[in-house]
Amino acid sequence: LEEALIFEIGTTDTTGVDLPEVGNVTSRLGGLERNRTIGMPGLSEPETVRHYTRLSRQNYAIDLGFFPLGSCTMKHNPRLNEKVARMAGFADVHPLQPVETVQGALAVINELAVWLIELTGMHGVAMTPKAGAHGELCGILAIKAALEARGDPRSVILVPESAHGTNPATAAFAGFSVENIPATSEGRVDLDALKARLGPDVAGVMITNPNTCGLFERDMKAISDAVHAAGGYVYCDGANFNAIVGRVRPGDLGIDAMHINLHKTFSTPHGGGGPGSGPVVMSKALSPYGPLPFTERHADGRYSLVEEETVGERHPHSFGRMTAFHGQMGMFTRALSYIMSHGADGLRQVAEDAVLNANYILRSLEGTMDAPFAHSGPCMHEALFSDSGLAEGFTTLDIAKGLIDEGYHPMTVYFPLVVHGAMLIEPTETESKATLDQFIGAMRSVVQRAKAGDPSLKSAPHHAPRRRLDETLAARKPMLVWHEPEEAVAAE
Amino acid sequence: LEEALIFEIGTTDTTGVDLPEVGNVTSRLGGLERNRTIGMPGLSEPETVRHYTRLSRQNYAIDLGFFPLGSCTMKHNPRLNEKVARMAGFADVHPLQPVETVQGALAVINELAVWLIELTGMHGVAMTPKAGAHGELCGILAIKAALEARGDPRSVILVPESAHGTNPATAAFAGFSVENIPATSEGRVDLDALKARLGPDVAGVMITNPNTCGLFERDMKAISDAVHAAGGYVYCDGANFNAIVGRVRPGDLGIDAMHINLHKTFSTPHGGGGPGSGPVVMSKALSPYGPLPFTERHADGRYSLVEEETVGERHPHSFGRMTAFHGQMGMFTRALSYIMSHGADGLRQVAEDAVLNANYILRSLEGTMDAPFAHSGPCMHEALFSDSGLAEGFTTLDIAKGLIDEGYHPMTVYFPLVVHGAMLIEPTETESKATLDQFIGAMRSVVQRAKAGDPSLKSAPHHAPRRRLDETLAARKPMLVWHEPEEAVAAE
Amino acid sequence: MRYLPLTNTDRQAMLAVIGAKSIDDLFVDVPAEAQLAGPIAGLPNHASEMAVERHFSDLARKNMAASHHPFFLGCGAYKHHVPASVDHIIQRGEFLTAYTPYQPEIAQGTLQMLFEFQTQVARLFGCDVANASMYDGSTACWEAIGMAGRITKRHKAILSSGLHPHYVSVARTMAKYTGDNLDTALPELSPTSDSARLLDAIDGETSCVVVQYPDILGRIEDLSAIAAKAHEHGALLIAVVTEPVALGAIKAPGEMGADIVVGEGQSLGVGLQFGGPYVGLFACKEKFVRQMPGRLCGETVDAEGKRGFVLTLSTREQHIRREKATSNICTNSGLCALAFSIHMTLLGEKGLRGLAQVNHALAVQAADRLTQIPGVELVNDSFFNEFTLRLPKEARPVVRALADKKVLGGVSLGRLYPKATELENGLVVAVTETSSAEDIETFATALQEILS
Amino acid sequence: MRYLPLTNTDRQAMLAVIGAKSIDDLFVDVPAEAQLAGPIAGLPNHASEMAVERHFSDLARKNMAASHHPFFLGCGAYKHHVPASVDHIIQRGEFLTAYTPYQPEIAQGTLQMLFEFQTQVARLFGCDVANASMYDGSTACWEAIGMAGRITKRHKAILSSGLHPHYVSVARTMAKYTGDNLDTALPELSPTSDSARLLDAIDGETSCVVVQYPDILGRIEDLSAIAAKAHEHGALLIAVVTEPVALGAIKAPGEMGADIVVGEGQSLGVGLQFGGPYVGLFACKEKFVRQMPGRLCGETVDAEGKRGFVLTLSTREQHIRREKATSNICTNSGLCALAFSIHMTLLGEKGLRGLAQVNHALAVQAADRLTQIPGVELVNDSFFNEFTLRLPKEARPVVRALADKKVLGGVSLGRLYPKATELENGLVVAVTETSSAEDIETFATALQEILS
Repeated sequence: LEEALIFEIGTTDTTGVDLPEVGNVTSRLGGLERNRTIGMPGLSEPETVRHYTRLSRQNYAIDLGFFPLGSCTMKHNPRLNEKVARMAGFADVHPLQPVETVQGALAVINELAVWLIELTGMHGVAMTPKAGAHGELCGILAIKAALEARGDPRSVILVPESAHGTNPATAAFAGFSVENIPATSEGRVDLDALKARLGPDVAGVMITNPNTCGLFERDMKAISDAVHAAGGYVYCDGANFNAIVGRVRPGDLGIDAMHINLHKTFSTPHGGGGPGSGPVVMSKALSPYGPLPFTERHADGRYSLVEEETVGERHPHSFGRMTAFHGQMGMFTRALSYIMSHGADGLRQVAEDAVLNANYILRSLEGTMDAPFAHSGPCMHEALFSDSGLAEGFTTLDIAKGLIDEGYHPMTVYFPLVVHGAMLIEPTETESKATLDQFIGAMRSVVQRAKAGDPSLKSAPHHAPRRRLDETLAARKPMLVWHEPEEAVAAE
Repeated sequence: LEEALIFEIGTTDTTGVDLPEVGNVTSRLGGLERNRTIGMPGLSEPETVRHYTRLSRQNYAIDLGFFPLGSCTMKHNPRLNEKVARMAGFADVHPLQPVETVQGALAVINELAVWLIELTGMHGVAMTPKAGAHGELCGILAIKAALEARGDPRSVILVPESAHGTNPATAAFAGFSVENIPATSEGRVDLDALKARLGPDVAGVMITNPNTCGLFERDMKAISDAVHAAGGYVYCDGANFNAIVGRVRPGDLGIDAMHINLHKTFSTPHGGGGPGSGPVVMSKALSPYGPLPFTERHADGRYSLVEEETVGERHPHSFGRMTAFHGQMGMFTRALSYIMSHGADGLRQVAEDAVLNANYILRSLEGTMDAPFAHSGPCMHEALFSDSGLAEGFTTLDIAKGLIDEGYHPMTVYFPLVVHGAMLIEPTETESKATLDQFIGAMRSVVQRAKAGDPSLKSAPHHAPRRRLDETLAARKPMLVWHEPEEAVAAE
Repeated sequence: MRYLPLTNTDRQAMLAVIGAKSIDDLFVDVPAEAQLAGPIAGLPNHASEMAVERHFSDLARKNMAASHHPFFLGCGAYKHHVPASVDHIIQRGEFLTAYTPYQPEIAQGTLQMLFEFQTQVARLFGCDVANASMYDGSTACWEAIGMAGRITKRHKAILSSGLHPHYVSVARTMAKYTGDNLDTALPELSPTSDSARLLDAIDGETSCVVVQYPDILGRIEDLSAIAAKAHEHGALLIAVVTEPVALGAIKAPGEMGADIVVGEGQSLGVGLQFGGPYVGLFACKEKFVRQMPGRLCGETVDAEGKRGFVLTLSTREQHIRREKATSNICTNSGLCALAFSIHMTLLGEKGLRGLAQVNHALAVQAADRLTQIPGVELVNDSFFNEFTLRLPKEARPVVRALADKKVLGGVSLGRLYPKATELENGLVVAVTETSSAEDIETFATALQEILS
Repeated sequence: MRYLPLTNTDRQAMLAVIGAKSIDDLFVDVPAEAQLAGPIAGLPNHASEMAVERHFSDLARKNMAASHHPFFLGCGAYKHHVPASVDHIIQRGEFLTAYTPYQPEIAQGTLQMLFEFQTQVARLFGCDVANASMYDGSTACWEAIGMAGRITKRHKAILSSGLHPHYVSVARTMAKYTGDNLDTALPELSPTSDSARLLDAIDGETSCVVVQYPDILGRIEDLSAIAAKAHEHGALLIAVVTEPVALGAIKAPGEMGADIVVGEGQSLGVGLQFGGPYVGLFACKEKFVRQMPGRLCGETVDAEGKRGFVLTLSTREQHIRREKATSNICTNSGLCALAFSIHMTLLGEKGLRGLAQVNHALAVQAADRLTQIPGVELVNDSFFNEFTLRLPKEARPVVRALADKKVLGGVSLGRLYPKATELENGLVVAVTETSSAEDIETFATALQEILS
């Protein structure tokens, strides 16, 4: 049975709620009563539960199977974290309650902040950014504020070819011009090219480490030193922190700012597209420019908030507010719960198992698939392959769709751009060897079919809720909201 | 991907829990340490969540679709009830805590008891029975105790042909001999036959009303009067109370005891086979014999428990304890939440909508299928059909399996026994007209195929997680636990 | 009303199809005098979700929840930490809102889980086979006595004085009607149980001996001698386990010769729940399987030869055999069995043994600490996570006084055996992984204050 | 460790396949001086689930939870009763643990839900189209200002004084770097807002006018005249809705000519959450769709012609356009959008209008009751479920004193505008369906005590 849309099932006369009875009052709505129909369909509770339960079963999810999306870190989401986030003391407090009434909530934010600082070896942290890209913006704005504070309005941000697409978008949004830095044949930043470009117009670099080829930037410290020497700042995209947490502290590599995707490294659930959370750890040089509000812990154990009222004394160089309230509290509780559950020893094990799993995949598949950087040494938390060697007309997309029929979510495809037909596989540390072995077998089988030119692969998936969808049609004539079918409208 | 067994995935060395550290102590286990391996496999949390999530998707459920199992009352399970049952004040209290510390829990039991008494028009209620069949046992033991108390050890219980199988099983368990009472061609108890059999050896009758043909026993009051006049008691199987709640009070029909399946009428979830709850409402005649423990409300609003300590003064004729503690608290909270949500007006609407839905199905399908009692008047909450008219070799089972391929759970089949190849359809009140219309269409299509002798129907289901399973093999050589495969054992 | 999808427009259209003028036409078979004219008077009408939730929140706050206070109650129900993933999984609609798996093609989730559960229970108890759950431990216990009667065709059951008194009550209720003869005794506040009495009483009339392990006072005794004597006389040994976590530390009853092992599975996955729903565990030797009550799940194959699972041996059950059934049980405790099984899967052998070790260690620490209080003596020589103290005064008011101090400090024997004055100073204390060292200290301090 | 499935045996076997001697071999590319020798010193090691849960329970109890007390805070975050089924559904692993739907064949659940969400938001706001959510209302608001700049190629935005001051702050932060010019003002404690100022300020340089509806003080004003004037000058009207429930009672901004309507969706499904995660709503006229930030879900067909949904118009997005993207937004607020959409589906038009009516009625009753207190005056002529009181003294300490009396009694304007002494007596009070008549009375009594 296909699940219809709520607009096709529900009526404006049906509701799944009962309301308390209240007396009648004279309306004080300023004469702006909404008289026209809104057209909002309602369903009873049984219909609602069934509608969404059925819809959910059209989704693939980490709870159902292996989800090796490179760079996305689809790891297990512990259920304890869901329980903790729902405690009334966190889920049911208002952001503007008097601080005396939210000391426990402020403690959570502060404790998490301390963990993030310690784990990264940095000086401060901005907790409010709402996701990774928002964190990038935070870091870039801090760099801009720092430059302005010293009266040095530099205009260029250098970004390696392999950067996440959000990196250049962010820099451009903040008014920088973006210049690319090439990669070496090893898949790492070309240090010489970078050095050659540094100069008084360069505000800084945005670099991803471990990078999107799955490699650790061996020259990271040298890069930082060179950028600093040239008067710039180093922004690190921390989306791949999962590979090194507990083994390497970015602060020791000279980084000035790095966002941490709590929904990646610290396992707050992705939820089909958010919410995420992107706190930004900052060096001593950038910390003074971080956003409002933030928490302070006093000697007596009390917590307070630094907001507009006290910012003048406490944090005069702040570049301001990035969001209405205190950031993603619901993600903070989950991430802190995850961090405490693992502890210092467990987080190190996280990085080690993530890297071990990725190398196991890299070495198990390099005989079957082209692994362009296999010679560059061990990979970190993800393994990169290309489409080289497939039969004429067969592409990375066919491999991806073929994997769906094998019961897997495909890896990240066509990213990073530096590799043709890239396939980026990130297993994470929460997958068992048995799962990896099964996946490796499935991958070999699909790749063999693509090498042999099996035509049935071109039309995969065959066993998914939908066959391949027409994305061109969707973009050419966008249908973004539901409309009554023509005849029904005509009949009214 | 097929989901393997935990014994095939897990190892005795893996665990999904971390434990607090405690100091070492000298064991005081009486020298009975368990030294041999237990053979209990463990899984990490990610593997556990995935294993059970995948398993769950092999199940059909009311959340997924229409589940018209006759006599089982598969209605929507409101999520509020799940939330309420999990409140720490109910889920996290011990049955032997001092009564002063569980006043709220006792209040729930007492409030539910009052509702059940009011809704049925009876005198008292035994809350402890753990399910419908346990409730039957409670009622039958009360009857036995009442007879013994008056020194009248009668030995026969009369049970109509169409009774639930638990009815005769219960009576036999309590040491009664069971005699059948025939049905009229209308599908109701033959009043004359019943009257003819009554006598000094008859302890009572067990009767289901509305009965398993989906009909209301018109002569219920006359039956009760006759049984009472003959010195017996009337037990009513209340599994079908959903059809009449709020419109008819069993107490007004002369019933002495009736169990109420909280998991049917009052919507505590079936959970793939329990837990249920079967409180038994009782007449003034039987109440003195009900089981321990129970709650009492005092004038000052306090609650106390009548248990062994005070039973002598408070309830001297009790036949004793049926279970260790106070009954199914988790079901009480859910049922009371359901009852309060509906209220007196809503519960009446429940019965009306349940009956309306069933009659809609009966009348929509009686042209397609044989409805043996369609002439007997309106049905109550369920509609009964037979296999008459199917092509040679086609059976009720084929219809059931065909419905699976249409996306439905089949109705109850081969019950009641009074109809050949019975199909008993209970839609419940929580299904929409659109769902019923779709089902009616599917049913017509499957029945037409069975009438036309479509061979593909014989091998249905084709689109389920499994094809038809070999039940004979399972029973001939029962494999009830997992064993290591032979070669693995040999290799050790 | 939020749970009812029919609109009035729907209702009218449906009545028209049926050919009825009004809903009352569908209730014509109910005699007019038995029909209520409208909603039952004196009862409230429907309420919003918010109002209902508030009512329950208010009532819930009137209870002392175990996890909010130092907590030491046991005697058949134990507080353990249940991993959050257990509740998450059992709330999946596919488990929560499914029926008994009568259509196995679309119920393999529940069936495979039951097969795994049966195997886990059998291994835990050291038995060959187990069923798919019973209502709870107490009903499983009387079902076992009934089963022993069917197997031996005898009617005398000898019950250890260490058997939970409520389990004895339940058995007594049933025995009154089934004609079984129960030989029982009260326990004594001594380090050993009445196994001498049991050995003495076993004879050619005996259908079974029923022994709780560890017993109601927490004592652990070897069952081998009783098993041997029972088997010598053609009787069965039934072992009752109310704390399954213990079997991560001590020998399984099946290893010591028990023929039937029953138990309460509440400790794992289920929680305290004020006594229910719980989950009865039932295992036995393979040769008795056709006399076992309750549902059984078995392995088979489907029409394509794929492994699958079905309910099997249902010819024992009431829906086929009616008055000849092995039990009247129908609905059992499926969702609690699932919770038990998930928790056991999370533990695994490593976790189960570790959990048992933590429980035992904390119990030993608590016993040592509490017996430092003047006048408080330990009754047990052996125990797992529960032991009995002899207080210098009646224990029942002490427990109430502890509650006033916000400590839930055990179960008084006076609550369990209200008429036995010789037991009234007994206090049974359970200590699990949820009791911190701080909780134990708080308890000891409060107890000392009350006793001094 | 409970979340890590690899055993040491597995690890050794895998290293052997890789050809590495130890795990350290896999980290050779990290310079030795940057490698930590072992777990970071000074941090605790892993903890049991029980220990972590206790830590959070202890911290949670240090907060005053809204549902445990009379509660009247609003100003951009509203307490509403969220039906239990909402949280049940969003916890299904298939929604909770899925990624952004980049592989639409196996993500139709999320995609169809987003399509339904977009339609609901568009209808609620009276707009043609809506996107698949933003981070929250405040970021949606600055994205709208940026979008207006792209459309009009102008850089002057006129912000109403009734716009939430935090939204203004966020816009100001961004404007500093994008070079936009923001025209702002502080609100006044008067029954009408500064729409005269806005009308005055609109000129040929103006990219947009931004008006909150109802505004930060709860006032409701017709937007038609501003829309007309803006359009006349080629500027856009952006309306900001922080309380979507209001639109069950009052006209949609789209009906009054708004070009872009953004809002905070937290009221439905999401809860208070101490400020996040929330869900930004974003809708606009169809002609502007290609300038809209954020993800969009569109209808299409699959290879067999079946209806299906995909993310579309992604050429606007950063992962294709990089530095030319319409926004740097990547992860959005999918699960909160789901919660919003489920709640809206449960309400339907009937429930939404009913809910709005209950909110308004209670707010009116509260305003009437509170203004009976000597010295307390109502600022508003019009309001929905939130209004502003002028107290006879500074409001901020009054709010703290109310908290001491266990009443969470509104938001003081001093908290929002710390330097504006002319606003310091202002108290913004929100009243929703969760405020009972008894709560209102408790609040009034406490306030009267504090003021007297």
